[in-house]
Amino acid sequence: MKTGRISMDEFLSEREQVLKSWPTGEGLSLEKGLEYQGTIPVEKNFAHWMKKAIDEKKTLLQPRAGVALVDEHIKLLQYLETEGQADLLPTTIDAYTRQNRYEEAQTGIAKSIAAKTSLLNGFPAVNHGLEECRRVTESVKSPIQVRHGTPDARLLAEITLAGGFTSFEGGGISYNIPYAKKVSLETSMAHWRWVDRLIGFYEDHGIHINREPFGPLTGTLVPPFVALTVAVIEGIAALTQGVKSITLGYGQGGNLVQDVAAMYALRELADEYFKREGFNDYELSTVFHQWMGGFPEDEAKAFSVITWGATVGRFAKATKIIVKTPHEAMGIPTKEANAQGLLASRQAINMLSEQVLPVGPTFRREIDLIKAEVNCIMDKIYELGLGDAQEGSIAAIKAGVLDVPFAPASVNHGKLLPMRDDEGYIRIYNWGKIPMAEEIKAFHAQRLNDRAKSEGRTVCFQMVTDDIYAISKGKLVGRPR
Amino acid sequence: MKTGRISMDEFLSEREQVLKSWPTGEGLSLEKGLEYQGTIPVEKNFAHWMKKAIDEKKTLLQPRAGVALVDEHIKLLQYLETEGQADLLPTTIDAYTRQNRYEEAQTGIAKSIAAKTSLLNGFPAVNHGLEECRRVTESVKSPIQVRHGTPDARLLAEITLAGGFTSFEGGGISYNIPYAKKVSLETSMAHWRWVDRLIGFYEDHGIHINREPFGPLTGTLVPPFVALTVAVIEGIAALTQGVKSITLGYGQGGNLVQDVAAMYALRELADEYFKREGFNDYELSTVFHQWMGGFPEDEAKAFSVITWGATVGRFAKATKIIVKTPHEAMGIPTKEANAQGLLASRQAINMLSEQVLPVGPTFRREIDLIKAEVNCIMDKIYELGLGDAQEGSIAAIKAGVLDVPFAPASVNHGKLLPMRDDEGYIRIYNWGKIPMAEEIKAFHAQRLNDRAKSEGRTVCFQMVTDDIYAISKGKLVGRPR
Amino acid sequence: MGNINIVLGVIGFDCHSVGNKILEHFFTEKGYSVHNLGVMVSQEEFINAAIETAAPIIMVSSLYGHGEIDCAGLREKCIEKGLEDILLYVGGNLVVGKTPLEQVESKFRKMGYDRVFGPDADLEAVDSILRVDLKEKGFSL
Amino acid sequence: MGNINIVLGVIGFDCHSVGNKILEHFFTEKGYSVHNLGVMVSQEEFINAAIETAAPIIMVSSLYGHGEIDCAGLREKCIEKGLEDILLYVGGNLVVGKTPLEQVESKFRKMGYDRVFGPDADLEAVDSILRVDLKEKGFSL
Ligand code: B12
Ligand code: B12
Repeated sequence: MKTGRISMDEFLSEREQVLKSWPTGEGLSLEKGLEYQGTIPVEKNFAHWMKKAIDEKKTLLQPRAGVALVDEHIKLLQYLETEGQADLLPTTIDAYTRQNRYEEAQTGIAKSIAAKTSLLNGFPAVNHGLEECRRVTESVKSPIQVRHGTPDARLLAEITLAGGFTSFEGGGISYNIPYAKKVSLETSMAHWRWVDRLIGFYEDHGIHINREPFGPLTGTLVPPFVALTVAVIEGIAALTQGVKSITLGYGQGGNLVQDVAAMYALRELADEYFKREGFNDYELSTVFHQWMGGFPEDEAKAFSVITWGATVGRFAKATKIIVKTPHEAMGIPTKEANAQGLLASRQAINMLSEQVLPVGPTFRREIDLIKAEVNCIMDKIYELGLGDAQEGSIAAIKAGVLDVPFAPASVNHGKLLPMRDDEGYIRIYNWGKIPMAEEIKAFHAQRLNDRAKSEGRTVCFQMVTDDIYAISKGKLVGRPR
Repeated sequence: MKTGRISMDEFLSEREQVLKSWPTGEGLSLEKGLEYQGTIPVEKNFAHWMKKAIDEKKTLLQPRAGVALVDEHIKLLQYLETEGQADLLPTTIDAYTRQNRYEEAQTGIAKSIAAKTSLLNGFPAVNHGLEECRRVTESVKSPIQVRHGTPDARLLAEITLAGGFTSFEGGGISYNIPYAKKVSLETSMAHWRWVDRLIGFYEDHGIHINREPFGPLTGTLVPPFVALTVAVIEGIAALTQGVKSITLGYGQGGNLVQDVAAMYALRELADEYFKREGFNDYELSTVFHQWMGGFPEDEAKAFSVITWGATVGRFAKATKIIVKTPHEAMGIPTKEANAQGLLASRQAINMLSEQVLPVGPTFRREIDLIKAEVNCIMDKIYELGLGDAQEGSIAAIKAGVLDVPFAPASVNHGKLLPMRDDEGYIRIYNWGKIPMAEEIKAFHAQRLNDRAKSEGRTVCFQMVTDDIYAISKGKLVGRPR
Repeated sequence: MGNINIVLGVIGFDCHSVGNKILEHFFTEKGYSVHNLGVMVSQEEFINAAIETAAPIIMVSSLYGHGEIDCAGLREKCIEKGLEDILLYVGGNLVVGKTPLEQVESKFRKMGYDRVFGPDADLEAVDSILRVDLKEKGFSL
Repeated sequence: MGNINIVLGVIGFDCHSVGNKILEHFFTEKGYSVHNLGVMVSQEEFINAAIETAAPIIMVSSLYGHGEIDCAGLREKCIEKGLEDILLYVGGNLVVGKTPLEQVESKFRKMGYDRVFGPDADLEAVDSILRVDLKEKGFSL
């Protein structure tokens, strides 16, 4: 049986439970949410901006940002909008809220008020509640997205959508595997089905809400095929529940050809699988995340990583780029540092706005490779799910057919070991249980041997460690000293 | 009659005059210069580093830097070597010395001592004299190049080479047209023949000195074929006098394809013309200058321009990149800002060190175009010079056959007007007197019409002005608002 | 040295697992017995593991910025449970925002941590310091 | 307005010609008669041109950093030559090194310059200011 759309009855009865999980959930009304969203002008709608950017072949810029208290959060967003010239705004949620630890979030709020500075790593939207969320979304001109990392984001979604946010990040896999330890996939995917249905419900009533699965996963040497497989599945899951504006993402790997190829492959694969699943009525956009792994501490070097990310994102024709800051290695950025990341990125994409990267045979080879890799895993997923991609993905992750490197979730197999080849492409050293075609495995092995040869060492785990540190130490490939 | 090598007699008698032009010239001895250079270890020889970088396919980084007083200059260079991790060091000469105004330079030194800060925009090497130059070159581990902009650099060359510098920038055209107002080409080229012969003399005696014509010229919308024609001619001039280590340069134009193509074309053209002139025994390296036009004032944006420059330079396989700083738009950089430019560039080229930009048909089209353009002008130059490129180039510049945009020199025709096409390539709006093949002119016109169409205005002078400001205002192409 | 136990983990609701995996790998290679509790570890879990393994040291990571809240009170709880002598090391991006290490250090020293490391901690240096600290506590290495 | 003369040039041994060409173009378009002396102009050349053209204003550029040395004394020389009333505008990268405009301004004001502009001077704004200054000097525009 294929995973279908949640029925309205199921949705509503589950909703009753959800609203009870914290006082600010009480008394929320779907109708009032719809009504409020209906008053938001189209220029403040996230989905509208994404569609417009696709049509005009523009690349938009979005920072990450969130602090504990509402007034400070508003000041932060306003600064990023004016000084930082952000096209799209975020509200990054704190890590207690992400784990539904609203008590701890409340302590964080209290301590932040006392310390006169944010002691939370994000904005505790659930604790602040509906009216405060509206105060935030009304305080700026741009649309705001909720960005988090929450396995169970149902209450957060209900509150923030009714609060005027018009885009919601996450997914049942991408907000579990990299962000949780003991949450079962069945649970997180069910909760995200509910979130997607909530957004589908808004869509049913003519309110366009953008949805974005979290592409970069652990942000650390994630091979394109892993990220893209998750993106395709979460895309299917979202469309199944009635989502229409879908943004699929990918985190920069570092090699120009591989990154551009991954973004091209992402668009092609998504369209292929969505069509195959019977979806035709969706707006597909893409997001490119600037380098998501460890950053260099030196700010000049960080600027370089940021600019390189913007450059590749633009060459890859991303609809939007998520921007890092020169403080990345050290801590949550000040608003000034955040604006600096935006301005450096803006300069880069503007200098490239009329330039097109010629994508020739080398790129095509890599696009086709990535697509073949994804198809290999998707075939197995459909097989395991008896035709159902979502069920199949749960089985696949449990069996290690789909495996995310360096992830904290215990359900994740964790045997897949990536490392860079001699040209800095991310390749696979240990496939774990991934059922990859033999010729593809042979290609990866060949490429890694080339590296080993040129470094005069055998392919070894130390290379993985060296590669993890490489960018923060100023290189792409972790060569022996 | 072809311009040949200066005879030793001529050279020595001219030298007598040169040494008299300022007290620090008195008593200089060629033999002692040779002897001193002979004591410099190969790891401190600039030509050696360039050769090594070619062989190892590395890209080296070099800043610009120079202050009025010796001790401060030493501190500056040491800082750039250690904190900035520069591969190659510069000594940028102040603008009074460049015009042989040693009196004014002396005033600048005095005022700088009084003000306890450098009031000169460079290091007045002639005024400081031989021993102080040696103190500078002995104070660091890396080789140092003299970078300036001096139409008559004979005394400067004599003092700095004897002082342990192992590379010398400039040329009879490139250090006249962009840097002077009323110096005749005959004079500047004759003076540079003398400088090249001095270096040839060192080479004759086994001392390898690197020579680098100044590629970027006015740094402002310089079409590749203009820069490359000058580079080829100054290369021929240098090799004629016995120079062996020659570095040809090009300043970033802003469009990836055009910049990479220009650097490829530069190598191919140089080899073709040098062979044609009968030279086989030379070491050809290249230098890519990060954006030489007006910079954005905002430092984050400046970092972006710097990183983009390093990126393209590396993709273009430059042997070295000359690095800008986040202070560029505002003033001579502090040593910290200078190091930041180096570190950002270092991060960029390191992240790219194993990556190769696939150079396909789009690039080849542009390489061939640039080569055809240069050949067009070179044909005319040989014609005007009756087979002699150097004489021909003087006639060509006077006739506007070779024309440098926005240059201050009155001998320069100044009718050539470049502007960007719709993809940001630098094309020609007004050819002035340049005898370009009709089909090439038609191609340029076509490309500019495309831009005009997409901007809804006709091709006009305002576009040139808009393009000059564009990068500093955060764009590549100066579009109407 | 396989008999010296280290309890390792990322405290609070912090999910950053990469550094944790590297620390486990590094100290295992150095010959310690590493008891890695992974990410999202509570103070109680740290203490229980230390009691179970009789470890002379707990290594706490906090990357995500809530370190100041999450790490407070661990020393007191250790004392309560009879682990007066246990070494407490803490490292990572310990506070919210870019902050000079000295400030962070003094904050966490006051909370009772013996050693405080930034995200750029040189692990070889950490190992050397650890050996000194262990020797002082009477362990022969 | 073609009868209002502007003397324009880049002072000292400064070769930066791009901004100079743009300034010439801009003020010509605005209807002034621009006498552009180009780059590398001495104080004497500026003054002679101003006398010859009876210009109410000299616009001095200095980009290369020696502005502090090159520009000193121009006001005094103007007075010597009977140009007590002439407007002196100066602009560009006037001193060595990144320096806040206010500091630069006060330095050059003391040297007798009426208006001091940075490299990011908005030329439209300069034109407006110039019109006010000229009116004050009794010119009808
Ligand atoms: C990759 C990454 C992620 C991935 C993590 C994937 C995963 N599951 O591991 C994802 C994208 C999921 C993520 C999520 C979040 N992240 Co994060 N993340 C990073 C990033 C870019 C790299 C971390 C990393 O893997 N580094 C490589 C490893 C090898 O280094 P390391 O983790 O620092 O560990 C080393 C040292 O710290 C040290 N060390 C660590 N602990 C200890 C202990 C001892 C005793 C010793 C001696 C040494 C030591 O040794 C380790 C090995 O060398 C950092 C910034 C950076 N460093 O560039 C931000 C960063 C850590 N994240 C941050 C934040 C805030 C978050 C989020 C809350 C989202 C947000 N608001 O932006 C969520 C966290 C949610 C949660 N519940 O925890 C902040 C923390 C801010 C602060 N402290 O002020 C950082 C610093 C980014 C920033 N500047 O904003 N993140
Ligand atoms: C292109 C350039 C060059 C080219 C110039 C080619 C040419 N012949 O024109 C080359 C490469 C040859 C060159 C050489 C040198 N340069 Co240069 N150059 C630049 C650069 C990158 C751009 C200048 C430019 O064309 N801008 C575009 C035009 C449109 O703007 P603009 O010149 O600023 O002019 C505008 C404004 O300033 C203003 N303005 C100017 N004057 C006036 C006057 C009035 C009354 C008003 C109202 C307005 C006004 O309006 C103009 C039009 O908008 C600048 C840095 C920057 N801006 O990014 C450095 C810069 C000006 N150069 C500098 C220096 C030091 C030199 C050298 C001495 C070499 C060195 N040590 O690095 C030599 C000079 C030798 C000499 N004899 O003069 C420094 C000056 C440092 C300082 N003041 O502290 C700068 C700032 C770079 C830096 N940060 O080090 N340079």
